[in-house]
Amino acid sequence: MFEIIDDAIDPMRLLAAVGDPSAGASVLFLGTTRNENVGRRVVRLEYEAFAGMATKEMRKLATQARRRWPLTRVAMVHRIGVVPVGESSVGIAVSAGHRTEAFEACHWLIDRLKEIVPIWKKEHFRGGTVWIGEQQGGPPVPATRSKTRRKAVR
Amino acid sequence: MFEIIDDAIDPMRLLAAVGDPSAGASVLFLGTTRNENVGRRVVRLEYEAFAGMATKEMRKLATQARRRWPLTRVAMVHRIGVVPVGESSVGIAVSAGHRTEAFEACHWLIDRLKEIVPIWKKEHFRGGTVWIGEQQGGPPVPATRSKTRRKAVR
Amino acid sequence: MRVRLRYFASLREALGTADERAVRDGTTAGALWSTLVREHPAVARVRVRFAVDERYVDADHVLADGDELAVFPPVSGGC
Amino acid sequence: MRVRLRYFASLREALGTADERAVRDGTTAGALWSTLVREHPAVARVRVRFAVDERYVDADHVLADGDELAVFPPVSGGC
Repeated sequence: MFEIIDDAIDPMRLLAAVGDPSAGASVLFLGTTRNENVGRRVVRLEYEAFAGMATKEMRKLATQARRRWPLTRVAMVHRIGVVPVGESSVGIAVSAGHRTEAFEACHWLIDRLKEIVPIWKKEHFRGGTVWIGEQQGGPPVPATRSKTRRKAVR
Repeated sequence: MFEIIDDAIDPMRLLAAVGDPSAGASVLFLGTTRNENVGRRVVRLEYEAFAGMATKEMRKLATQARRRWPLTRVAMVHRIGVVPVGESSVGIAVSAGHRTEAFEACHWLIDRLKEIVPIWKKEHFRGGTVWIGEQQGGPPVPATRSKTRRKAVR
Repeated sequence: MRVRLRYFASLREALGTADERAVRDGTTAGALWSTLVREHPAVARVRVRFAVDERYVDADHVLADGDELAVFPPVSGGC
Repeated sequence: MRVRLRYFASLREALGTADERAVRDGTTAGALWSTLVREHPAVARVRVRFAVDERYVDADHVLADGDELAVFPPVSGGC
């Protein structure tokens, strides 16, 4: 199960997707919109994906993880569109014979997903918006100047 | 939420127990009866707990984890009685501002739970039973000799 | 003085769920267990831990009248 | 030959969702992007990555007729 979806993530679907009689451990990671980021009051996050490529890249990551660890099953889902505070944007479930592999692989998968899967996050905070990952070199710009954001940030 | 229960673990209850607007990451661990253990065909596991002390020890572990990592919430539940293959005996959920803490603390909690919380597991495998943790010094004994198991194992 | 005993897992199967013993003042958890092992040599091989009133204690913990001494084989919770 | 372009996130906001360009044979992804940056200097600061037909490629990847070149600002999926 490797999906880009536009509604709420169902943790039970992820867990069911990795259930297996040979699995002794399942680890589920949920990444959730939190109400604060580097001192900004976060109102909501908004995600955009290159969906076809994103699911392909998620499958590739799962294949790579299986080469590194003896895993039973892997499932990954990412939500796009608006994700309010307290709701999850990403869910990754990994099952394995033993727990250490499941923990390590799940942690590795979310780290790699953030580095490589073509998904972008726009943070709506109290006072403005910012595309995360592009803010190096300057602070995010208030909403009133958002049309000239790129110049101001440079 | 720190509980010893005698029916199925509900992952959604664990996740709900650690939900919080300030949490950016939730990690859920489920330990599940697998169909094989050190070459034995496992039919079911059976758990027994010193329930009052077990929940106290789980709370203590959560307190220790909070000292080591900045966590938002912790929930732990262990099932007792018969746990068939594919069903979960233990569930631990941890939420935190950021994912690394949530992964590390969840992994640490299950490691420590297995070392310290007064719960015991009897494995029913094809051909016999064994209390896990006591089998050093000899192989588990076939069912037909189970009345003299202790002597035989010595 | 009197001390209640609780057993679990393989010890419960060998010795029963609970027991009660009269012991002398100053008796430690470990000393009481040694007495019990002499009565039930089959449990001698078990590496035990002790808890009094739901807290782990060392073998040299001195028992008090009315204590509940729980004797544990190696724990194996989890999965 | 013709190449389709796809933009995402801040680049989509600056340049639109998609575009199409006529390019010379042998044009690389990086060279085409340089041309586009000259037209739209506001996007010059963005560290970009390229994908052709839904696979990551390097800047020196030579485009073929009918390719879809996707230009990505730094990804930031997850949480």
